[in-house]
Amino acid sequence: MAERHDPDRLLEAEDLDVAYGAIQVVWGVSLHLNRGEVVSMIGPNGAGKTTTLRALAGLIPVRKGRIVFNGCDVTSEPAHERVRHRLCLVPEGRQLWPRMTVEENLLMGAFSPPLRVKAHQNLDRIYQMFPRLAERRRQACGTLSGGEQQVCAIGRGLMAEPLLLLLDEPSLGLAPMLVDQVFQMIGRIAAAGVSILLAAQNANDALLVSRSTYVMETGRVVLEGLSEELRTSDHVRRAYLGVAD
Amino acid sequence: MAPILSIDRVTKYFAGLTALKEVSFDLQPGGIYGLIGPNGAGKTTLLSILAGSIQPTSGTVVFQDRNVTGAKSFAMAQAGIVRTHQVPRPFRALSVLENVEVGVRFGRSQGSAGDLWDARRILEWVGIAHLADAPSVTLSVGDQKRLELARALATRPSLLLCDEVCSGLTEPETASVLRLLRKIQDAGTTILYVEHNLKAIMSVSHHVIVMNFGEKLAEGSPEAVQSDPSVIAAYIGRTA
Amino acid sequence: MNGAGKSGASARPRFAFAVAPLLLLAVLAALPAFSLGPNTVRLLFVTLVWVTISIAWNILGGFGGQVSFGFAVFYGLGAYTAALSVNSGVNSILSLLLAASVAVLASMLVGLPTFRLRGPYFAIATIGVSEAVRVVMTNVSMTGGASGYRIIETRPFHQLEHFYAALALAVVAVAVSMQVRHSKFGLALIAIREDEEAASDLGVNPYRTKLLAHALAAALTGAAGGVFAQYAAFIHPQGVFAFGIGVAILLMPIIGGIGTVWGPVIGAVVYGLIQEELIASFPQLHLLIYGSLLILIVLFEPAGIVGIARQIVPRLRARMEG
Amino acid sequence: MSAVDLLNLLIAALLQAGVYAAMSVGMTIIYGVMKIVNLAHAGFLMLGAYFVYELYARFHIDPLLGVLLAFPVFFLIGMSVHWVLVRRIPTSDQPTLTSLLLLFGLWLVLQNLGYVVWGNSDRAILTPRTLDVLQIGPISFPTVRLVVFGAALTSLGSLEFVLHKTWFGRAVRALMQNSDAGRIVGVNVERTARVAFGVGIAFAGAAGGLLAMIYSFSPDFGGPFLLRSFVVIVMGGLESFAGVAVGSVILAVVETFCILVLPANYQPAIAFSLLVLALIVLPEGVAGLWNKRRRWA
Repeated sequence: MAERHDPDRLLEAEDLDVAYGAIQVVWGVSLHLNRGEVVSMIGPNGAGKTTTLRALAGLIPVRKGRIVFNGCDVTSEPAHERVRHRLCLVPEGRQLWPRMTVEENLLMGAFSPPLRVKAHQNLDRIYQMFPRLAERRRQACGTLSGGEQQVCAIGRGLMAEPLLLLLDEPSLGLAPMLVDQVFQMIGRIAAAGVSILLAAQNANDALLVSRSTYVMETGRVVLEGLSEELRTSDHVRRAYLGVAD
Repeated sequence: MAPILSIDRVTKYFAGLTALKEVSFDLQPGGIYGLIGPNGAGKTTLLSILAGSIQPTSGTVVFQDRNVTGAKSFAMAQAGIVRTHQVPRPFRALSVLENVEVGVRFGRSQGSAGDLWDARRILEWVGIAHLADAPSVTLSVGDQKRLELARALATRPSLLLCDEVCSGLTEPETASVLRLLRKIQDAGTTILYVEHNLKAIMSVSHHVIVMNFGEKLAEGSPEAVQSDPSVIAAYIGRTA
Repeated sequence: MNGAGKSGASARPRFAFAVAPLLLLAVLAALPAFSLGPNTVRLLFVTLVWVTISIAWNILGGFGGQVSFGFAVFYGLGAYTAALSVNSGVNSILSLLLAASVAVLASMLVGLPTFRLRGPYFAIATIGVSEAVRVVMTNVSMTGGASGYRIIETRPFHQLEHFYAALALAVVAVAVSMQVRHSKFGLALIAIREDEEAASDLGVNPYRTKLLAHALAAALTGAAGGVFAQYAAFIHPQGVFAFGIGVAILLMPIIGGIGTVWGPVIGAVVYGLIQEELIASFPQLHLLIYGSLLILIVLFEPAGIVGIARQIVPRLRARMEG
Repeated sequence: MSAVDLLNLLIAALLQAGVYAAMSVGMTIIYGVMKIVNLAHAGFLMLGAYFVYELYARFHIDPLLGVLLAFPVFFLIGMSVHWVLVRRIPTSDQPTLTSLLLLFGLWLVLQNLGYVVWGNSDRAILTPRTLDVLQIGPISFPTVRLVVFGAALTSLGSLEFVLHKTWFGRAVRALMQNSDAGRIVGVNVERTARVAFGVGIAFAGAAGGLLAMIYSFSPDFGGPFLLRSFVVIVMGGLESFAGVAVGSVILAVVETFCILVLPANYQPAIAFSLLVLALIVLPEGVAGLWNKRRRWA
């Protein structure tokens, strides 16, 4: 495989093995993503989607395999250094700081030194993009509704001016009407040029918003392809509901 | 036939969040029941309540015609309901055999003399007899899961609560654990089985209960549940 | 810091393991025949008292994993109960039993509320309890308050009598510790230490088991306090209830080897030697020594001297046979 | 008990609460960020007292200035203690016995250091200010307590400012609530923990100096105050600094008013019984409440 670095290849993960202590959860996952692309990862819960994203973000060490982002090998870099390459994770369950205000949560998104000087500039940008956050800026994040917390978590991710935004289950636990708003927002962010790797259990919406998709099952990529083709594939339904092959 | 377990409107609040809302169902003796639902549906919370690890905010739990609502887990184990843990929790300083002995001596039989279930026999039955004297920390994940089952069986339960016994296992290991569950059921123990791996659960359960957002969404045979539109919507997302 | 209890049939031949203590006992019992000076007998006496208390603490702290800073309470209460009962005419054996039962009562009073707490919070609560009892005992006039309490000598003082009392108590303590370690009760304690919730899930009642271990440990510690009181004939709160005593009781099993039968015994002997010999020459360094010993053990060998021995002995044997 | 006496007692309790807050906040930072119960806090309180005492006795540096100097000096001591000892033990989001015993050992070493260097005779810092009293109408304010109260408030205020207005402060608060989330926005958890440990010890040293201006002290003077810090933390809340203020006021008021009921020499026992009571009413301390709320799915 030519090692020549393809300029518009933003993320290249090769044959990743990831484990929590003794329990291996991800087996030989490879995925790649080009600049400006939206790629989604779908599969029933427990398929290893969140673990893969956490490994890409550097929260869990990779036991085997390589991660190359924007041309540099970040495999062994800890999470707080990886974010400097503008690779940002919006974690599952949002993981905001409940007793800090919305503004403080957003500001922390621009914590790494090079971003601090532009923090307030980015803050205004986020407030224009999500006026609801501006209204709630003084409120403690713990008091926000599920949907508002999700927007705030995405806002925090955008504060770091990401090249690639790793979105983990953005619609988890949200009412259907809010789910549509979240996916529209994802479309808007992608249109603004941010590449997105979206992990979602909710297959249909993910297939609509992404160009290509990886289907995962018990820690392995079982299917990979353009999203429109997968929308009609019966395999997706089977992968989900465990119908015997 | 009288149900072995019946729960009525079991509810659980955690600081304003409703983890479980009025969940009711009955389990008939001798069956394998699957408990499924997307992330955050409250499956583990419900299992922890039945095992006594946490206490319900309201609702009743009746086991073998005795009201055991709110009992602590050691009382539940002595009554005959015992759980395994999603992430194995061996007693690290004890050997495999000693781990199982804890179940034998403190479970329902209270280690009464002359009971059939001595520790070595259970290890053979579960298939890790060759590891009896090994320190429990040296076991592979699959074997640690078998130890969890062996320890739970050692208390001679009438109702076994399995918490994701197959997660993190390879295909062959999953298949052998499922065979073991059928063997346990044949020996007369009712099983309530929480699992993400739907293929595993559908193949072994005779009845499936589906949870979503802390409520019971549906209940029925595996085939019925797999074709139920509300279940598909909860899992796969509304069709476009 | 999980315990280091050796599990399963260890490779070492069981025979040597069983014979060693009996040999030691015979030697100790015969010692006075060699007409040792009173100072040496005093050192042996104090060390035997420490052995009993160290073993007692280990039953709850080592096997059960409940680290308590408050055992000075049982030691002190035992000492005072024995002194009071001897002064009111009770014979010395019965006074030791009284001392033990008062300590058991105290262990219930302390344990009932605090055993709902886990790990570090239990430890912090025991610091609070022991300080509160120390302050109260310093002010209780019935026992002479801060100035202390004296036993009226009705019989001539025979040092050997007290030596044998301490020896007997130490033997009882070792026997109890061995019995607990290999019993259903010991299994429950170790299960609780390793994972209290998982133990409860299998039918072990953690609360009741911890209370029982606390009572057993307090009984032995109280009796040891009684033996010491009868020997010293004068006790005062700053001595028997001192925070330093609570520290020492905790240090001995950890230095020796927490969660084992012989660890606490070794720890007590090491402590006895350091306390009597080293402190005599460097009185102001004892906290420094114990503090650094604790730090080194916590950082490098949580299994204490027994842990170190377990690593060295096989290598030595291999080199000898090799 | 006339209204004036009541008012006097209340004022005394308030002044006392200020000192208790300054004394306990050092532990709260360390517990909040690293979930470590710092038993060595007592040792650093003691060293802080002697530090300010030496500056005053040898170089006639006003104790207040001594307290100010204590911040940077003990900050460096704290950072080195973290680097030499604390970073070697495994981190966890629950307090571990290993960290408790490690720092207990350190406390014994520090206490022994105190004995070796300063012997165990009681010392006190007597300045012209120590004895005079400011009389405003019926209420009397012992000036040294007023000064100490003022210093305590300023140090708490400056901490509040650092925590809310600086990047380091936000990072510390973030780590207290969710350290993984801190990692993904770029917080170097290990380095921030070291600095936070330094700040915690800096406050311990400075608070020791403040206490030395009111109480006489000897090498084991830290013990009783350590327990009072536990009481303040367990009652007031391990995750928030407002909790420290609440806990300090409760402790100070209870202690001050108990004197009316109990003879004076039982007073230290009040704090300890309050501690045991607070721990039992809130099993696993206030953090237990916090964890129970967090574990819901």
